[in-house]
Amino acid sequence: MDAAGIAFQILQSVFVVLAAPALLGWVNQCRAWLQNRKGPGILRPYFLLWRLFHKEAVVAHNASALFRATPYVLFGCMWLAAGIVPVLATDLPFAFAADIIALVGIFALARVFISLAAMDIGTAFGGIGARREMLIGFLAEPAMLMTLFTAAFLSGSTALTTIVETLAHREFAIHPGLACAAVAFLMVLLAENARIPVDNPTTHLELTMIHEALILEYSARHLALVEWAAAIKLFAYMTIGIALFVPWGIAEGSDWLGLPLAVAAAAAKLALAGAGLAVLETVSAKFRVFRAPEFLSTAFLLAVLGMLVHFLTDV
Amino acid sequence: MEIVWVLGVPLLGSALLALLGHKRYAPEINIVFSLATLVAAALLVVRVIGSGPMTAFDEQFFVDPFNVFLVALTCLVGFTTAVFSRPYMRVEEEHGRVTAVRLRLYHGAYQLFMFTMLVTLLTNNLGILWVAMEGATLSTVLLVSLYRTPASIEAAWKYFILCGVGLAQALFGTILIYFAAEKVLGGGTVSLLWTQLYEVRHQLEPTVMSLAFVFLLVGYGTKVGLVPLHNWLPDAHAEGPTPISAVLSGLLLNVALYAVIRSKVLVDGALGTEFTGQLMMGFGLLTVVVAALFLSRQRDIKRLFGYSSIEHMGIITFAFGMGGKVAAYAGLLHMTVHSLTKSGIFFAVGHAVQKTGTQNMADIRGLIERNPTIGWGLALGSLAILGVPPFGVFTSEFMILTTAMHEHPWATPFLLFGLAVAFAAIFGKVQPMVFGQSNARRLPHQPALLPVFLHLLLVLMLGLYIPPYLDQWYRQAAALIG
Amino acid sequence: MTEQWVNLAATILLIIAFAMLSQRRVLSLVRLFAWQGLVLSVSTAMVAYSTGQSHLWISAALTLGLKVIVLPIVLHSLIVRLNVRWDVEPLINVPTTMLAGIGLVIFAFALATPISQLAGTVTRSTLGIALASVLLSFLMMIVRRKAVPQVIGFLAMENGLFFAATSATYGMPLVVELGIALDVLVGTFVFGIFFFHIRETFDSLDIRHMEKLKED
Amino acid sequence: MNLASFPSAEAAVGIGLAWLALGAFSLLESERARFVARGVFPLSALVSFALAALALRTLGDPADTLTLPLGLPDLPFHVRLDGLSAFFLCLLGVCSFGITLYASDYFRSESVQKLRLLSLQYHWFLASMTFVLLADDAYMFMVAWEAMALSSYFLVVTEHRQGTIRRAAFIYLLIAHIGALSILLCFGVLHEAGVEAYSFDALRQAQLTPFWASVAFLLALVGFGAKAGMMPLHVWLPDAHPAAPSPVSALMSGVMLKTAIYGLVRVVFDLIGSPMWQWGLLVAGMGATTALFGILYALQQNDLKRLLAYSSVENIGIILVGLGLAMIFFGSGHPEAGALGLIGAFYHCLNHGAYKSLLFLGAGTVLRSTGMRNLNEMGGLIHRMPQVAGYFLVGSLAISALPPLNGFVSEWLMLQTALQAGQLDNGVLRSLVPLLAAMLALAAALTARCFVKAFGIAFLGQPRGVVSEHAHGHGEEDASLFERLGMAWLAVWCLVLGVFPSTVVGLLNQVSLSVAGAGLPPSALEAGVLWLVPSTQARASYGPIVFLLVIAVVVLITYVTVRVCFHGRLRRAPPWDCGFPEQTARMQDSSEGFGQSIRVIFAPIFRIAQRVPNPEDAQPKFELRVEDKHWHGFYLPIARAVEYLSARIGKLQQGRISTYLLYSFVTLIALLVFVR
Repeated sequence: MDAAGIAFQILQSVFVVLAAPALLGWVNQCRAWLQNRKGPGILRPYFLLWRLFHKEAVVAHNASALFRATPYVLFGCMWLAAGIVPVLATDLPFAFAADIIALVGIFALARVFISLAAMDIGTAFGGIGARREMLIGFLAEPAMLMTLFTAAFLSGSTALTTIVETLAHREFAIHPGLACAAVAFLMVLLAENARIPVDNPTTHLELTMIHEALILEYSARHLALVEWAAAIKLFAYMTIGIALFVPWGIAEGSDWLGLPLAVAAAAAKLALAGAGLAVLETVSAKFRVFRAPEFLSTAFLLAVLGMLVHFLTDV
Repeated sequence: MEIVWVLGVPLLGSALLALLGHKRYAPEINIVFSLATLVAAALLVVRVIGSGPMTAFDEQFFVDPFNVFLVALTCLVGFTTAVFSRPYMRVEEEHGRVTAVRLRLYHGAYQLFMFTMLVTLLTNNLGILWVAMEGATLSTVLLVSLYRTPASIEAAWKYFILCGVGLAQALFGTILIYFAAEKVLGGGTVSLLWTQLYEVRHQLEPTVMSLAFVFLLVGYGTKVGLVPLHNWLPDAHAEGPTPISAVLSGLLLNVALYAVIRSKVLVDGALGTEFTGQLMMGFGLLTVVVAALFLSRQRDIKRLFGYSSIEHMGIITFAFGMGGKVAAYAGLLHMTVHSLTKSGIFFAVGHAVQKTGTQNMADIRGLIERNPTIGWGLALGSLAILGVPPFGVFTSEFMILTTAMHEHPWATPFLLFGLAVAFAAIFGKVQPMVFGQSNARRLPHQPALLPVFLHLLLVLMLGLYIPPYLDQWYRQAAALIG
Repeated sequence: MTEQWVNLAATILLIIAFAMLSQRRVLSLVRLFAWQGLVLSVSTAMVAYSTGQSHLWISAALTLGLKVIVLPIVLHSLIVRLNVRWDVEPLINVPTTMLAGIGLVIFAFALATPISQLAGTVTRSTLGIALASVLLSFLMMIVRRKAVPQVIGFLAMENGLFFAATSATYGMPLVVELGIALDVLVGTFVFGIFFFHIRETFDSLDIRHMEKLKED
Repeated sequence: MNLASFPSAEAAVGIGLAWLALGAFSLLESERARFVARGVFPLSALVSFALAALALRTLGDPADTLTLPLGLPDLPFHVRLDGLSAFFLCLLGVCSFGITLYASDYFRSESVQKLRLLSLQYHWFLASMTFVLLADDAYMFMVAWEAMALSSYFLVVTEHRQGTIRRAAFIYLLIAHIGALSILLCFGVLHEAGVEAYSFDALRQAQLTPFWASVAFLLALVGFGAKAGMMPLHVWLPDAHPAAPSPVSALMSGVMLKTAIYGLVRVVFDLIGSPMWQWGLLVAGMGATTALFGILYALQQNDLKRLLAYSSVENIGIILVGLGLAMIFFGSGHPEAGALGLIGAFYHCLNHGAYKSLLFLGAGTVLRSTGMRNLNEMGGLIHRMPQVAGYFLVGSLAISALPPLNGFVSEWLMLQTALQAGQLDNGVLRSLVPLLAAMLALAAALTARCFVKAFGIAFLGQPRGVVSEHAHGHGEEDASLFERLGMAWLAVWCLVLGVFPSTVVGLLNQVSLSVAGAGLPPSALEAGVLWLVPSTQARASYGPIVFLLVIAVVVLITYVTVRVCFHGRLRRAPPWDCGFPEQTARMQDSSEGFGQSIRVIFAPIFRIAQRVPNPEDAQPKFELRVEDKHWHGFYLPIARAVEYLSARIGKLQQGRISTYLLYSFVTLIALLVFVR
């Protein structure tokens, strides 16, 4: 761990946190375009956050400390997650603190906190939201883990940086195991980030919403942090996907010269992924809530299959 | 000399109590005589420990480690039962279940029973052994029907007929042994002396001896309570007075088994095969399994523990059947702890029944609330008899099971089944009696719980520590049998 | 010479055993029992005479006193006092019982033959008969449904055993014989007491009244 | 003090005796309940502390043995304190310290009579667990083992007036006893001959064919599995653990179950010596099923303590998966990976001890203070008892395997073990092992859901029911001082075990070395205190300290930034009602509701009796009963078969004397025929 490494680490973390809302904006913009709307612009999320931070927070009478602490915890978790996923470079000293398993753990921690916070007020919707969120979570989490395991088996390591390095140096070949895993990962990504077809990020219809039900009681700065964390989460997921399945172009080591190229590559890949997400969301319709487990168990199955296929083909 | 005391005291007591048994102080006399017998037995034990096996009266009586420990056990349980019976029978008298005249019979026969059992244990003559065993039946049969209820008369009748017929078979077996011995030792008394027979056991005719063993096993086995010869046992235990149930279970069965084992040693010598062992293992396993299955159907508390005795006799028979030093040691130990525990349980049961006025287990509830000592006695006693450590029953079951696993693994599933079913059956019935809402009442006489806890304490001790002299006894006896 | 007489006695014993098995009347049973005792006593005396075993004389006298005189009288008076003279229907009909009895005799003979070869006594061939009469008495106890015949069966079984002892071994040692006799005597008295108790409690000596203690 | 000559075995035995003495002492004290609660229990806590310290100190030392002047004639009680015992003793000491402190407050309002007995049984329970862990011969082990079952049985049946509790206790003791018999037979297989040969040293020497070794293993698995709560032998656990007073539930779940794990490890790795991978597969498979079923059932529970008990079943499953993985790897010749699995299993034992005790204690205070154990009556307790809520939250997060708390570490270690599957040569194994990892992950995610339910419904939201007037609390609503101390101790352990895993793993590595003769590769141990590394840092590492620091710093920065750059204004208002103003507390999601989706997805494994009211019902009432299928599918058929058999056998004894004579006659004839 050297100074350059730490500098890189901090740089990347800050970059991710700052860039995350832009990605969200980009996805929304793409979606608007696809739906023949004008779209609010990429920077809209920043504006929203800014406005929320300025508002006066309104909290229910019986909210406990947990309720108020959760947005910060959430934000911290996501920041950490963003800090350990190799986006720009693979030499990240913090990455040793958390491998893929810990990464899944971080997401789980965030999920548990937001679910608890949702139940804190004691309204009917909070409870429903928490229960649905945990329903998604209990299947998405292992599916995610299995996806990552396929990569881990491939590279013989669970450290993301090592995985990425190994995969980036690999000859390009269609890897059936990895392909399964990629599909599974995509499904998990959709579910975990409250995207269509599992959830609709723009709805407030009580019977179908998940994410929005969870955060119904939040306002102002709390809401801002939660939303920002959600944006980072989406960003992190996308970068994980990129790192696992299309790792090429990332800067290895603390390579300052490679940095601009890495930034460019990352931006391009993210833009593409965001657009893809928008397309996906446009062409598909939302499932009913109780179909979500089927969707996710398919993901889980695919991930496990991917792992098994890996063992059958890569002896 | 001590033998005279051991045998004379109860005989004298019997005669005296036959005259004075109805008096107010008869229970105390009973206790005194039992205590005196115990003291005499203790002296005998000291003597045997000091100078080894001995014979007396022209070899008619014989003391070795095997029977002396049973004598000590018999006298001890006889004494504690006498202590227990004092308040118990007083309460029965006050409830009008027995009259003073019958108490005379009770006390006289009690001492007579002790006498016959001690004769059975101490005699060297297989013929006398048979006579004394029959005497033990005769002296207890009228005790079983002491209450003169239809059920008790039926039980006593069955006891009498079944054991009588059984013992007739044993007599035929004894005749056959005599027949075989006659050719080796010549006729006369000498041919029935166990010590003499033991010396020449290898020369005895195998065909006759194996036939003899069948008759003896069926005969004495009836008294032991081996399935399917056991049918008298639960009835007699349930319908007689509780002190009698205690001595039947605790002592009589042991003594009958003692007779079987004495014969087994001779027959083994003659045959030189594992025939007797296999027979006993088979009977033992059958007994354990069937008794366990019977256990789960019981409603009467004393019947329940009667069946439990059958089950334990099965275990002991199996142990002796396996043979070998460890198994025989375990069998002897099991005899000891079973008779201590089971008689202790019957004491507790006796008080519980008096307190609640019923033997039906469904009507006995929550002893621990109103009568903590009885409740704890019953609970701990049942756990002990079920082979839960640290009580001594576990010690012997430990040795028996591990030896069985090592030498006869095929038998262990049966044992396991028997023990598990017995546990479920007994504890499932005892627990609601001990715990829960109470329905017991107060009694005019303080229960004598000292015997219960004395027995449990002894059994607990045997589970954790076997004193060296006792160990020596067991070892010598096991060497003799195994 | 003695051997033939003893064999004759044995045969009579076997016939008596069969007769008891088939006899329906209680008093006749008691009479048969007395006859059985007499034959036993006579055969014991013959053995005693031929072998010179002095204690067998005592045995013979004991048998005569106890089993020919005392027990039949006691039984007779009990029957009279309890007024249970009526006929006894066995549980299984007589022909079946007889067939089973014949089977038992064959079995007993088969069992006893190898042992008889070993015996050095003049009476050895009777061991099979002794065993057969023991088993026949056993069978009789099984098929009787009244208390008194059952007890007579029990006593007859004792007789069979006694005969086995004499025939196979020239009798057990005297001490043992005395002890056995004492037991039989006391046993009979106890039975007597029981008859009264049963009668008092159940108004009958039918042992079918005593089938209450069972698993249900 | 000279390390080598320190009589550690003597000291450990002394600690066991001290507990026995404390128990006996409280029986003597018949007057002042307060004295027992305030005097005996804190003393006992000190004893626990001493035990923990002693065990920790001797963890790496060579085995210390001792022979006691008790036991069978040729087999005096052998005592041995080696790495494995020391580790589990440490677990016992650590957990019981907190629990006993807690108990001294929890029990103090009991009547003297009850408290005396409770204290006796409680301390004898502790002592018997100590002796189980110290025993070095089959006999002492069995005695201590059953004494443990017995003392805990009496503790369970404390509230004996309730029929359900009596039934629970009975089934508990029955299964414990059958399990003990199975263990006994396992020793029977292992021992050679003679009484002397029951010492563990002799059992180690036994030369067994693979068949008999497998028999021994299976018997041990059944025996210890029954105690640990392995499916399908777990049925007693969810009934018995909640029935006991809460500190006892904590001890049983937190510590007693681990003695079964100890036993299994002792027999498989130490006495039998060389595990076969097939056994490992069986154990891991049973473990994975147990874990999954356990947590799925836990999710369906409404009784908080019952939920915790089912969760214990799940955790035992996870530990078994770890053990199974270890056996697979040891059995196929990869001791380093095997050691990792073993360490993971041990770590999970420790973790479960800490957080499950904590959770039971939290549930205990709720029960004591409000009289409630049904989740559907609770709600909003965080306002009434913030302290308990805080501790319960720590426990919930820890058990949900969330970083940076301890549950995550062991989960991580086991997943890392599963990831070593690539080393295996056997193709089937190689694809099965990752499946185990998948099951583990699924179980962990379900646990999170389960504890969100437990914590959320109990502590958050609004009160659902009326607080019982008869709650046997003593005035204080929240946890009292000693209760707090006890819970704080355990909570601190949850954190410490989570944050300093490499130190713990270093210690556990010594345990693994002592019991299985293999440890982690040196590269794993050189990584330093910051990093937890299973083999090399390039392969995998986890740095909870960094992790925690980063999150803390980020949260702090965010908080400060938000406050400095913007403002901290806050307004309290009624919750948003979505335009429907008549919301009541009953409209909150219920416990059943939270389990609903799981119930639907996994419907086949539950036995569900549900009554949904008609629209026309005047008094609509929703009823739902979810039962364990094992009871109906496994135990009842056995019970019925036994009943049927015994009914058949019962016909033998139909009261007629002629028949009895016939039996005797037939027996005689049959034997005579047989002899000929």
